[in-house]
Amino acid sequence: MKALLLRDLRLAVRAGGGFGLSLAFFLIVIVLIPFGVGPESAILARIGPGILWVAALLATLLSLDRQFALDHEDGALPLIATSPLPLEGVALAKALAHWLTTGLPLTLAAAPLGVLLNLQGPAYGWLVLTLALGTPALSVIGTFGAALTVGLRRGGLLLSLLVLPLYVPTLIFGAEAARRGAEGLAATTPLLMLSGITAGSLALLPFAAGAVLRINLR
Amino acid sequence: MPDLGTYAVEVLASYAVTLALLGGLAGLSWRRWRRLRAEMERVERGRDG
Amino acid sequence: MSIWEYANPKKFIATTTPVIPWAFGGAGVCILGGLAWGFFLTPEADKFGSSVKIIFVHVPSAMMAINAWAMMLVASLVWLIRRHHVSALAAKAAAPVGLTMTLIALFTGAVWGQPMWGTWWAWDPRLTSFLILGLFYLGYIALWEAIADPDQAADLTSVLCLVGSVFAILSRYAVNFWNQGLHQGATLSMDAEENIADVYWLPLLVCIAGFILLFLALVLMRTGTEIRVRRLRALERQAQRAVA
Amino acid sequence: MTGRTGLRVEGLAVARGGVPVLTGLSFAVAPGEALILRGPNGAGKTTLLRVLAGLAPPFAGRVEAPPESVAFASHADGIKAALTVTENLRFWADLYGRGFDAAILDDFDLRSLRDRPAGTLSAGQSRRLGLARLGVIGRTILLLDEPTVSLDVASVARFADWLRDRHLAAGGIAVIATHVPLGLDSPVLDLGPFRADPRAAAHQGTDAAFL
Repeated sequence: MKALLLRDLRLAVRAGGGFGLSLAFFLIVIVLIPFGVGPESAILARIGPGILWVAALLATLLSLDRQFALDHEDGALPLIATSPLPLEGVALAKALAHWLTTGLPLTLAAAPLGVLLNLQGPAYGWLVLTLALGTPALSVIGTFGAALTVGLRRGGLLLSLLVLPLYVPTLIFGAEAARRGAEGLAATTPLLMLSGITAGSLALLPFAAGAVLRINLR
Repeated sequence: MPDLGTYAVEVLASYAVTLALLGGLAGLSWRRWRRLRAEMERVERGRDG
Repeated sequence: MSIWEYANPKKFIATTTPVIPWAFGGAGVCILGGLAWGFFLTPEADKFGSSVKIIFVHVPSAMMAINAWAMMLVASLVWLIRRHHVSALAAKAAAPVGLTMTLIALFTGAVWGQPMWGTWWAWDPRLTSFLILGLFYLGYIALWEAIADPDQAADLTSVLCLVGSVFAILSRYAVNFWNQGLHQGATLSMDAEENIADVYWLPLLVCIAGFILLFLALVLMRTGTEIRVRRLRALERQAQRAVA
Repeated sequence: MTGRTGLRVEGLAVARGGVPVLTGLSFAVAPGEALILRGPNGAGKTTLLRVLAGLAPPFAGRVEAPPESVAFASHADGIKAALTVTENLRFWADLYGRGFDAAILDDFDLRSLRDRPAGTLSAGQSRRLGLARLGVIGRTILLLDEPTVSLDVASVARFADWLRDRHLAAGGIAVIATHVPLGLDSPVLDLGPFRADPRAAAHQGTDAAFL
């Protein structure tokens, strides 16, 4: 597991493709919002947490389908499959590598970008907290989607269509907790639901992804 | 015809859309059913003939 | 003669073909009869005015949209466990029907809610969950189309259906939670069954029966078509190999 | 005849796209032996290798091999362009839980290329790196699909030497689907006679349910 994780991290850092791409996309979306919505800081502050959450989600989606597709194209997948590491472990390692290279940087970048949307005091803390809790779920759900569409032509487009509905619960609870936190309301319920979904996804989805990889390798 | 009052358009629209969609789906499915059955008979005759 | 007997595609077509016309006939009678009954003979409701008559299309279609996905879930499980082609093809056949029912439920729900909310779309929790269900249907159908090998497609779509069902239920509650936070408009929302006077109840039941029969007829027919597509493909491949 | 450590196949049938392509296969490969698979393209060589590797379920019959002993490699190299030669090999060694033994670099004449990014290698060099992977993972049973495609004669000879002197000599097993003569005096299995008869095959696979 560690070997695959380290390799993917080294690849992401060295190739820099997925790594920088999703951060740049995140920045672009946040910069564009005020152009579209207007510069009133009151509005921006209110919709800020939600916008940041949606942008982070889309940025996560962007870098998903390269995960298995690269190993599939260059023929590494069969040899990975016959290794002692079970396919479920491969899926978890890929999800963790994706989170470290995309989810985490997005979470950290959300705070400084929040300034662009004029967020107020507590909003930053709650935003980073909810993203930190939510992005692992986005990564592992996305990995399931990537495993589902490995080897399919036009897999990227299909991947978005398959994964977006699966992202809805995480997005709703994440953005709601961030918004309530920002307005000083009690945010424990959405936070608990968000963490619950992430915990459940991390526990179960690697098995679904492993099963789907096994089917695609047949 | 009952007096539908202010919501006549809404009620009629939703009935119309429902019947149109259901009719359309049934029609398409039936057309495809018939095309496949015809093709199947052609192949069956060809194979056994 | 256990139920698994119907797993044999040829037998499935043989036994279901005669049933289809009756199912369509029954569906037609029930739907048209129920709608006519509800349309002409029921009074206007105090708050809703005549727009209450929309429940005769909205409630049955909403129910069928959810039941269609449940049927697909069971069919996917049967495919994964018993490897019966008919159940996988039945799930594939039911998806477009479910999508159509969802679209109907969305349109009629929006139209019915319009007088109350003053806007054509008001992000009511129940309506929004049907919108999400529609996305699930789209993804499911798209995945079937994207995969060439039928068995692999059946396997992958079955797993997607299982995972999708969990997230669909999660979305249902997330949406409920999310809308409560914004405004209190939800009390007049779509869960109208509880506060329906009994005069509407009977025609509604007839409409629901009609929709169920229609769903059954459509799925049986479309499954038959899918079986024939597979049969033609198998015959073709056999002919190719005999020549090769 | 073959101890517990060999590869045994009994009455194996292999299917592609749900339809059997090879049936009635029974053979055994003892440690230290190799087996060359011959047969026209599309006969099912690759499918057979994938079933032996456990990647795909057999359509009928049984494959017996010690657990965690099998590795399948297609003609694709499976190397990452952004990583150097050594990093690539070290990754595969770690993944299979084995120490990285630098001697493999000499076996495949990669010593001079060890720090170069794999992306800058020529086709022949990256092919040699792909084969070197099989050395570092330390699996006793190697299932190779056209391993020596796009390799010059010298490299083919070097691969055959490594296979004979390092892998087979140490009790390893190799089943190789190839048209290129490797110069190994190993038995050859022609898959022609085992091809499923098309008419009968149609009535066994998943298509059978529809015919």
